[in-house]
Amino acid sequence: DPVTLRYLPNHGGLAAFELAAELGYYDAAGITLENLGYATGGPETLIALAGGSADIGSAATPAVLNAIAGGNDFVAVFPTNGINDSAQSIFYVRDDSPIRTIADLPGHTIAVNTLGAHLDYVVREALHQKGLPEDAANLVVVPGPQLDQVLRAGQVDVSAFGYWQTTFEGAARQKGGLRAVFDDTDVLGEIAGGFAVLRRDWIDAHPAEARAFVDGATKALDYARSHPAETKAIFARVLQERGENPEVAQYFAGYGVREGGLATTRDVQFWIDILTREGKIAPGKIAAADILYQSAEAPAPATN
Amino acid sequence: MAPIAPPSSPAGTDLPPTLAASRGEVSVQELYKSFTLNRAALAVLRGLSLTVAGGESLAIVGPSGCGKTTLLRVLAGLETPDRGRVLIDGHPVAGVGRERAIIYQEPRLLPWASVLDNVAFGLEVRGTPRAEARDRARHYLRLVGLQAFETALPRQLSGGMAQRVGIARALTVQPEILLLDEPLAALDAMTKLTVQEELARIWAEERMTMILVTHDLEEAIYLADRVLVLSRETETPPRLLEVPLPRPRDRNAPGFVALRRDLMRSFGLQ
Amino acid sequence: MAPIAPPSSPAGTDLPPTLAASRGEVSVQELYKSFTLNRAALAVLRGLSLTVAGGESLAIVGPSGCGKTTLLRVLAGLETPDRGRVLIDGHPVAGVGRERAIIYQEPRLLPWASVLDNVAFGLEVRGTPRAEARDRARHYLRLVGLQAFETALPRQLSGGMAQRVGIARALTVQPEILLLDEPLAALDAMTKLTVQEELARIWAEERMTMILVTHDLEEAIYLADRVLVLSRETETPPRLLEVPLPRPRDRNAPGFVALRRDLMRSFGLQ
Amino acid sequence: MAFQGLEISVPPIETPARPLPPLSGANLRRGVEAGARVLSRYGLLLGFLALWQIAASAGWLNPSVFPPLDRIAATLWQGIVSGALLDDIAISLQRAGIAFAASVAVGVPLGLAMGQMPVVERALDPILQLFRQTSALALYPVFILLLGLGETSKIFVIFWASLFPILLATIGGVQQVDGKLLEMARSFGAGRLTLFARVILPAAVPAIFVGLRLSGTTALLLLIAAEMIGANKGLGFQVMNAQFNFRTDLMFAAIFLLAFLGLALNAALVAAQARFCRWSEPR
Amino acid sequence: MAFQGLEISVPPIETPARPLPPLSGANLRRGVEAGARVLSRYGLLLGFLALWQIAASAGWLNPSVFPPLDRIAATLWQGIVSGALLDDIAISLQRAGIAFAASVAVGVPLGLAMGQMPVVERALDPILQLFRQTSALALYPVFILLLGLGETSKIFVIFWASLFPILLATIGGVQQVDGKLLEMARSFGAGRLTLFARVILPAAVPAIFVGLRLSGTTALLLLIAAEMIGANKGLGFQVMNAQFNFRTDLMFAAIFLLAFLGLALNAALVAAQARFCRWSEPR
Ligand SMILES: Nc1ncnc2c1ncn2[C@@H]1O[C@H](COP(=O)(O)OP(=O)(O)OP(=O)(O)O)[C@@H](O)[C@H]1O
Ligand SMILES: Nc1ncnc2c1ncn2[C@@H]1O[C@H](COP(=O)(O)OP(=O)(O)OP(=O)(O)O)[C@@H](O)[C@H]1O
Ligand SMILES: [Mg+2]
Ligand SMILES: [Mg+2]
Repeated sequence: DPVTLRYLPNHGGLAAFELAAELGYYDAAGITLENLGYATGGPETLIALAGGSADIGSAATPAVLNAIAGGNDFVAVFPTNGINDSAQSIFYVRDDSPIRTIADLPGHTIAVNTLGAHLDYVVREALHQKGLPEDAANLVVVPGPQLDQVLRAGQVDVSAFGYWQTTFEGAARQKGGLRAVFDDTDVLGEIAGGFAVLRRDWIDAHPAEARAFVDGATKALDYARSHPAETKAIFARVLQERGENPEVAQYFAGYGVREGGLATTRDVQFWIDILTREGKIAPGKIAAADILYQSAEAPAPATN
Repeated sequence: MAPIAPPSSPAGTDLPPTLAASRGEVSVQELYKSFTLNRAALAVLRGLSLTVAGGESLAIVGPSGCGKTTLLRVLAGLETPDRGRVLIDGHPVAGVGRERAIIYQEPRLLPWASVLDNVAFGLEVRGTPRAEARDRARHYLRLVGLQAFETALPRQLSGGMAQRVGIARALTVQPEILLLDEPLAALDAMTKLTVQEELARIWAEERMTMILVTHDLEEAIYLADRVLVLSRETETPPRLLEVPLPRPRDRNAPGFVALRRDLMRSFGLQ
Repeated sequence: MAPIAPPSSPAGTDLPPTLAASRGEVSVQELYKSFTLNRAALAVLRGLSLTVAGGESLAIVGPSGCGKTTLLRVLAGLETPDRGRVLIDGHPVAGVGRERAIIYQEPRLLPWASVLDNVAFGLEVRGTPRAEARDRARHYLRLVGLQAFETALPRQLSGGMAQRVGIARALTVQPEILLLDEPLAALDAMTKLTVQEELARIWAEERMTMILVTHDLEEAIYLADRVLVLSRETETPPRLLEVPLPRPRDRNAPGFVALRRDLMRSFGLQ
Repeated sequence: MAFQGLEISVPPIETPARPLPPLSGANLRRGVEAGARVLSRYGLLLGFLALWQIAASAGWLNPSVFPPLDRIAATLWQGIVSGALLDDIAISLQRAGIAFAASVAVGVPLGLAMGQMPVVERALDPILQLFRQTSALALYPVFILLLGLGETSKIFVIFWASLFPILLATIGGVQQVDGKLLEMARSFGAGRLTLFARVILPAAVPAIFVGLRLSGTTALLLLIAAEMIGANKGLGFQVMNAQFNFRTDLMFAAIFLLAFLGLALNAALVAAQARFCRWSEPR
Repeated sequence: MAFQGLEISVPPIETPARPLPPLSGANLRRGVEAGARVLSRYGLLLGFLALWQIAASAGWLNPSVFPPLDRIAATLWQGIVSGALLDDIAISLQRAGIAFAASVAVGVPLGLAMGQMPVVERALDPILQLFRQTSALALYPVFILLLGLGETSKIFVIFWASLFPILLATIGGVQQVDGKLLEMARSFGAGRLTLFARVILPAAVPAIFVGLRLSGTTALLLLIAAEMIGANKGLGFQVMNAQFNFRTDLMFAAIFLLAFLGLALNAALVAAQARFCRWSEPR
């Protein structure tokens, strides 16, 4: 049946399902997308999803887990983004900075977009791996548009551009004068960063459409990996149509999701472990298998 | 303590015989009122009892700060006595009532309303249609000589003019009981005479009960059936003085002059 | 137009001969002042010229709304005349000045300050040390009979008491020129007499120029060297009347009574 | 006794208060005066703008954060003539307008009631104080959950924030009404409603206008927060969107537009206040 | 003429205004009355909280967005005993406190000056109006550029937003001062400063307090915006960070803490106002 899925886009880029729609992958299944207006952060989309005013949510993994632990019956249907050798979160310093390796970080200030999430744990893990105290560096929150500015003005020593903030990273890199120290794949290897989320009751009511939605999106993830130039062109066109700056499309570095667009148990379990360890969710309350999307005909998520 | 009865016989006055039966009787029973000043109690009303007959005119005189305004405010229902009560036509009063209207010691005009609107205010809040209220307001404005200032704002008036607006406002509602707090103090001698005559005429025509605080002994004698003399010293009891002169009164009549002289002497004047 | 000179000879008064030379001379030259009311001009002062000698006492009388307060305000520098000017000791005035103090028609007390602070206010704003200002304020408070109310707040005062605080405040600054706008209107006969006597005494002692608006003709005659009679009608010119009575004046002296009767008659009274 | 009528001069003709005849060259002088008035009023503002322009074009300030004013003006002009910004203005005005109207419609009567009736004030004050202390920004998720993503939640966020200034100012205004006038009106038999309409409301008007001006500003400022989520039109959206797209010129253009709207609203309210309070003493 | 002294009753002993003797059972009655007073004051608030608890635990509301109050309370309690939230409270209080103090220190004198001196008002009004209309949120990049990421910019954002309510309220209060009192003071020779200290300031106190209360709230609310950038501590940071991580219990715990701080500040200001305005007529 034809269905309309309502969602909130992000500034400066397209989600995989948006790309799928542009590529016409949903035409056959009768899926149309309805743009409700921008979100500045993932959690808003989860709340809109919980309240029923949107049908697709999309957020970083810990936010998704907290939302589910809070009692929402959400299903993480596919990883929206992640890190691999093409898409990474890069930690930049100014060219003249004395910071050369992770070991130089202690005592310095690092700008990240959120605490308690991906970049926060990358830094902790990085310091931990070097045998340093996890809180040896000072993290402060700075929104994406200001990351470059605060680094160059010397207000922070390091700016961490998240893998989802490639537009800001690209623009900063292009201006020059910055040097990358390390990235998150150095620390964590390949891992998903966030998930697209549907309500379980919606999936139960529309099993076929859900399947088609996920398949289309994962197909688009693969398309973006194999056709980066075309993808950038599509981005530029859509951004232009939305009234955004098409220039930023050139900074798109891929979604960072492994081939086939599949989630692994580790993508989720890594965060379940952290959150459980910090007492933010009760032990055993959530299992990766329960929250990842599986349909009758789909294989169980791969493990690695 | 025997309360003061209305004058047993309105001897020598030209009040119509129906007066005793008319409405607007004010009876005050053992009123006590004191204020706290410097943590000490200042006794202002000290067990005052008094009956004013319906349609009677009572003047209240006494030194500054002796409690005249306080008494009038208790009668108006604006101040609760510490003890004792006020009866109007036999019913205890609680708060303000439409049968009473008060002319305050200061004009208390609405600064944003024109003179005419200020005068019509009393009637309008009682539900009189605007046009009618304004007509009656115009009548009383003329009476106090301010017909030319209908559209003026209070800040454009002189002190005496503002006070006259307050008088017109109270008269306009034609209350059964009119309470006046030195209404003519800010008026020049000539205007004062005119307004006094108007008050006497209105009182004779409408037969309302009139309770008038004044510093002008002549005015008290000219307008009142009886004069209540309050004092500030706690030892001196209030006194009540009858004015047995026929109306309309002649200020130059020997009786009038004699009464005035007596009253002044009793105040230690001249 | 010949301006009014100070009384050429202070005949019959007991003013000291040094008076003419003393400071505080007020000279008014062709004052015009009108207000806009209903888009029409209301002419209040119509070319008034007048000289009040330093140390003289002038009373201003006239019907309500004739412009007494307006004239006083122009003299105080609170109102700018449309034309003409005011000279004090030969210098044109622009705005208020410390040599003048005014007692307003309404008390104008600071509601948040105690009675004593209100009285001391005038001195304090002129820089007198607080303790000294309060001492002098206490003196004048006693003069107006309010020593017991030092710490009271204005809202705890009766109308007459508030007015007396205003009087004390102006007296406390001992101005060269004292402008009084019906200061005693809210006082009972007895208190009024006391304050009038005090005013006469202070004036005789301190020899300030005193310009007094009043509705009480007896008060005018009792206190003033000359009486300025203003009128409301545009046709009637202001008149100036000399009071050739010796001081201290006796209200019962034949000259006093006759003068009062004449003045009242000229107002169309009695 | 002697009437010294002679000594008093009364002018022959009564023509007082005529304005002085115009002087020659008065028009020129008036022009110069008007210029001085404008300068004394807008001098500082113009100086500030000039400083900006110079600092930005001379490179004293980072031009990617502070674009020169001429660039901002060009962007603004283009956005308006192309009609692109007009849509934003329309939708933002609608949102802020409805929210402001609602906060006036709720805040003024509620403030009048709370200022006048201690029972109502006692009952409502704690919960309103709690609400007042709660940021619209923080509660946005809650509003989204309860009211959805559409216009309702956006308008409600603005309403929420702009309600309290007007409510507080109105309560304050009512509680400062001259007690003597209230007493006078009550003693004439004025009921609660008449008291409101004839005494409290007129007397509280100046304070209410302070509240209106604060609320009006709040309503426009909150557009930025309200249009941060679930919007793709509106001046507030443009401010944030331009930031995300490195278009600081567009960002400032939208900020200036918002500020101009605020100035216009403020001027309208000041003019309305002047009209309503014509009775009050000119100072 | 006859003094009818006999007809007037004067009581033999002058002991007026003694309070009524206490009735038996008065203590009990007083207790019941106090209970009723509390209920009439906090009934609505308690009802609201009860409704929340029930709705959240019964599942009428999405419990992940509206956690039941007991969960919020537990989170709050834990945050406080573990000391985690205490740091946040301390740093937030410091930021809001400094900014509020600065906005009072600037806003009250400036408001007094602008309310009283037309020249100053004319010169400053346009630029202040422009600034007032400009969202602190939108200007954050500008503040960061000019003031850095540290405490200064955070405090300045709060200061910026909380300055205007107090400024406007003070100007409004000054312009409502009774002109007759001003005239009186001036006619006694009061200079500008004396006029300020002795007449304008006391008369404007009630209006200034309304401004203080609005500004105090604003300062606390702006913590959320101010701590959105460059912070890793503070209640405002916790609100947004909890939101980003979908920890609504923590978010509400921080919101409630902010609200309690606001209520405490408000209560302190109301008490201070009552003390300062003891002279005013009790109604
Ligand atoms: N609200 C109040 N608080 C404290 N004391 C008060 C209050 N109102 C009046 N008083 C005191 O009560 C006394 C009587 O005041 P009241 O106004 O009745 O006097 P009055 O006879 O009308 O005087 P006046 O002729 O001067 O108007 C005064 O001493 C005054 O100080
Ligand atoms: N600000 C003003 N605007 C317009 N008209 C005014 C203003 N002030 C005074 N007037 C008018 O000027 C006239 C004179 O007023 P003024 O106060 O001088 O009278 P007055 O002689 O003091 O009267 P009273 O004895 O009643 O106090 C009045 O008719 C009054 O209406
Ligand atoms: Mg009185
Ligand atoms: Mg006057």
